[in-house]
Amino acid sequence: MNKESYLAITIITAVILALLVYAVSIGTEPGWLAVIGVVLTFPIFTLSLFLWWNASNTDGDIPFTGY
Amino acid sequence: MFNLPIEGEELFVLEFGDIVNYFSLYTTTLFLFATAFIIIAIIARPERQTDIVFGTDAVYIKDVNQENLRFQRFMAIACGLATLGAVSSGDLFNFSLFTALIGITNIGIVAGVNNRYVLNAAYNYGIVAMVATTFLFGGAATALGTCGTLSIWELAGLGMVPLAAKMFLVLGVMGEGMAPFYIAKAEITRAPGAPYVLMIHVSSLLIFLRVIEIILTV
Amino acid sequence: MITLILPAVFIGLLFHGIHRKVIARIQGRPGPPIWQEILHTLKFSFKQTWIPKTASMPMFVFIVAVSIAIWTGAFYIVFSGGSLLLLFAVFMLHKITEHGLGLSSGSPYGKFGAIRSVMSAASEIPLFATIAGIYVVTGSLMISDITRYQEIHGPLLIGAFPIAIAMYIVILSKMHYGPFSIIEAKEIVSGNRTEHFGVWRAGLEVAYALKTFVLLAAFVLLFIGALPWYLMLLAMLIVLISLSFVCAFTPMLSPFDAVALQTVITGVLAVYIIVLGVIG
Amino acid sequence: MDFYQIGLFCTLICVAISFIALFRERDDIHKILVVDLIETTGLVLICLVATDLAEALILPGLVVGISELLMLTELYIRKEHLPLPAYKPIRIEVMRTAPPIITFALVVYGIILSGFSGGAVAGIGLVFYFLCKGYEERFALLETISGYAWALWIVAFFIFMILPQAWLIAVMLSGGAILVKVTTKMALIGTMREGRNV
Repeated sequence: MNKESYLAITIITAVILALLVYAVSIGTEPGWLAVIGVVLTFPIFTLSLFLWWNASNTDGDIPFTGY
Repeated sequence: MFNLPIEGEELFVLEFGDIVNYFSLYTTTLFLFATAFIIIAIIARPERQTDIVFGTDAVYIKDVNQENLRFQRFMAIACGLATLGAVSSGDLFNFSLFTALIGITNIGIVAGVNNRYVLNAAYNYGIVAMVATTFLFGGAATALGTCGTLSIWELAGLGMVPLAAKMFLVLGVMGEGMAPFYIAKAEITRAPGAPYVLMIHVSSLLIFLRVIEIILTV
Repeated sequence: MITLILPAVFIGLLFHGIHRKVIARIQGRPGPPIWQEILHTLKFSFKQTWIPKTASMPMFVFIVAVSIAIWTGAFYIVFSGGSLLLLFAVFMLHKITEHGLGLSSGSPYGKFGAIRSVMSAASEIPLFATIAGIYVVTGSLMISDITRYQEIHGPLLIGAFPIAIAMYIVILSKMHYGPFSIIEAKEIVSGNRTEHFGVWRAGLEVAYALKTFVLLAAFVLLFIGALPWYLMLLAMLIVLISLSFVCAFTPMLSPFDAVALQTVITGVLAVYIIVLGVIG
Repeated sequence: MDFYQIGLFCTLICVAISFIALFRERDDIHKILVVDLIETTGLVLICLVATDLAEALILPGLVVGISELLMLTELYIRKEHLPLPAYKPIRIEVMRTAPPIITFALVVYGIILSGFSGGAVAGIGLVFYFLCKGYEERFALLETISGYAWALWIVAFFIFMILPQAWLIAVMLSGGAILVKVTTKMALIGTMREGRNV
């Protein structure tokens, strides 16, 4: 995936997280639904944010196995 | 759930006569986690295990048999489904059966590996798992003998199940899942095929979590 | 409460930095600045990242996401006064992610880390002893009930000291540089995290920061009681510094000794809880 | 002390004895046998309850036990690199001449009994036949028959639920189906090791 799609995912998940904050502040029922939403979106948000701003992507390599 | 301050609120109940399958916040968490790992086992590409030649800096990639990997995947999915059954069943005997099934499928995951150490460890684990079914069935049967029912729904909060039955259940689950952590699982983990081997740990830790919920509830 | 998740990550990272600083000062080194771990995480997140060719693909990434997800969940469980059993479940699921990190990469060092993590499953059992003990003493497993109990009967740290020790050992076994952290011993490079570099490592740092924060907060809530937020942070800091002292003064145990010691502790606690249950 | 507790006590003694046997045993293949013994005592614990429910629980328990035993033996064969026998292992004259008549008698008696026990009797007959005579495994055929029998069994259940008046038909249907089902399933045991799959 390229940088633009990571940015898109970051923005979408950020919007979802903001909506969930709002949902909690007005007190939606049941309460755990918002929590599940956060649990599912927060990791995606973090990783896509990092993947968006990190240096370039290249192909994989054989792992580090020895000095 | 059950008016007991143990596992959070009740989410969903599926009634089959006196056997009631229920989902609390706790069991739902376990259920979702197991489901996620089943999906990963279905879609994941298996690892290509590398190894170092001891004492040197040479590296080689282990050769894995494709057919074997396909069998491992099948067994891993079966193991995940058995775990789903174990975390969602509302009946002590069904729980025991699913747990025993997890023991069988765990062996199945590594049975195709052509490594002497892995097979030996799997064999020893198999013996422990088989012995453990005695405790599982014994626990369920003792609960049935003293209470007249196996339904966790009906037994919840009564405290009628004798301590011996609870201990039998825990011992059984430890035999099927936890104890082999020490005698064999470390060796079993050498088997190639990452998402599939991981399912062994997922299932055994989840049934351990579930049995704790059961013994605290009944 | 959802807005607290980001501060919790940063405070957790700061706690990691303080942990390193305290250990360094005890050992007579200047040590890194206390915000080093925050910089670390940012640095890792900027670094060039790829996935090893030998890795089991979706799982390699998925396991990092799971690691963050479960501790986000645990954060809410603790701060909404949820079930302690659920926290225990998260702790066990953390074990699965530890295995998964090592197994998914295909690297022999990762595999070693995963195998050590399998062996050290005994480190989870003291938490179960904690839960059973708290259930025997307070009659409830909801964290809200437990804090209410402490408002009436005084802190559990005094009332049920051995249970607090068990929880303390659980936290200790998950601290960096601790006597029980055999899965990240340097002779196996970085253990199960060897192949998770760059973004993946940054994600793991976020998860582990949340983990430290949640475990310390749970310790304070369970054994001292509900406090205003600044006193809560102070209490967590004190617990953390005591942990750093233990980590600085103890060598890393060999895998066998670590497992044996944890098993002995669990056995002693089991006896204590049975005695408590029978007499009390 | 009632009979249940006496029985429980005796069974626990049996469990203890078999455990001591397991700990003293060093040979792998003997371990399998002893473990099977322990498994059986677990079933005895269920039997002791002696209610209809307990009776219904024994069958799944037995199935799990047998499948674990099969799993363990297959693992043992793989572990020890044991080859499959290249010749017919047992050569006894009676095994060539007796099977047709004995199997015929058992199958007829099983059909007369009908239902579950009838299936078991007829199944034993077929197991004997295949063990002695069977060279060619007809897994596909047996599985097909078994599958049809299962479908009929389910149909019988639906008749019970939807048309309770027609209970006699449902009983006959389910009795016949379970007979065929159990027979074919047990017959598979007889065809397990040898012959080619047709």
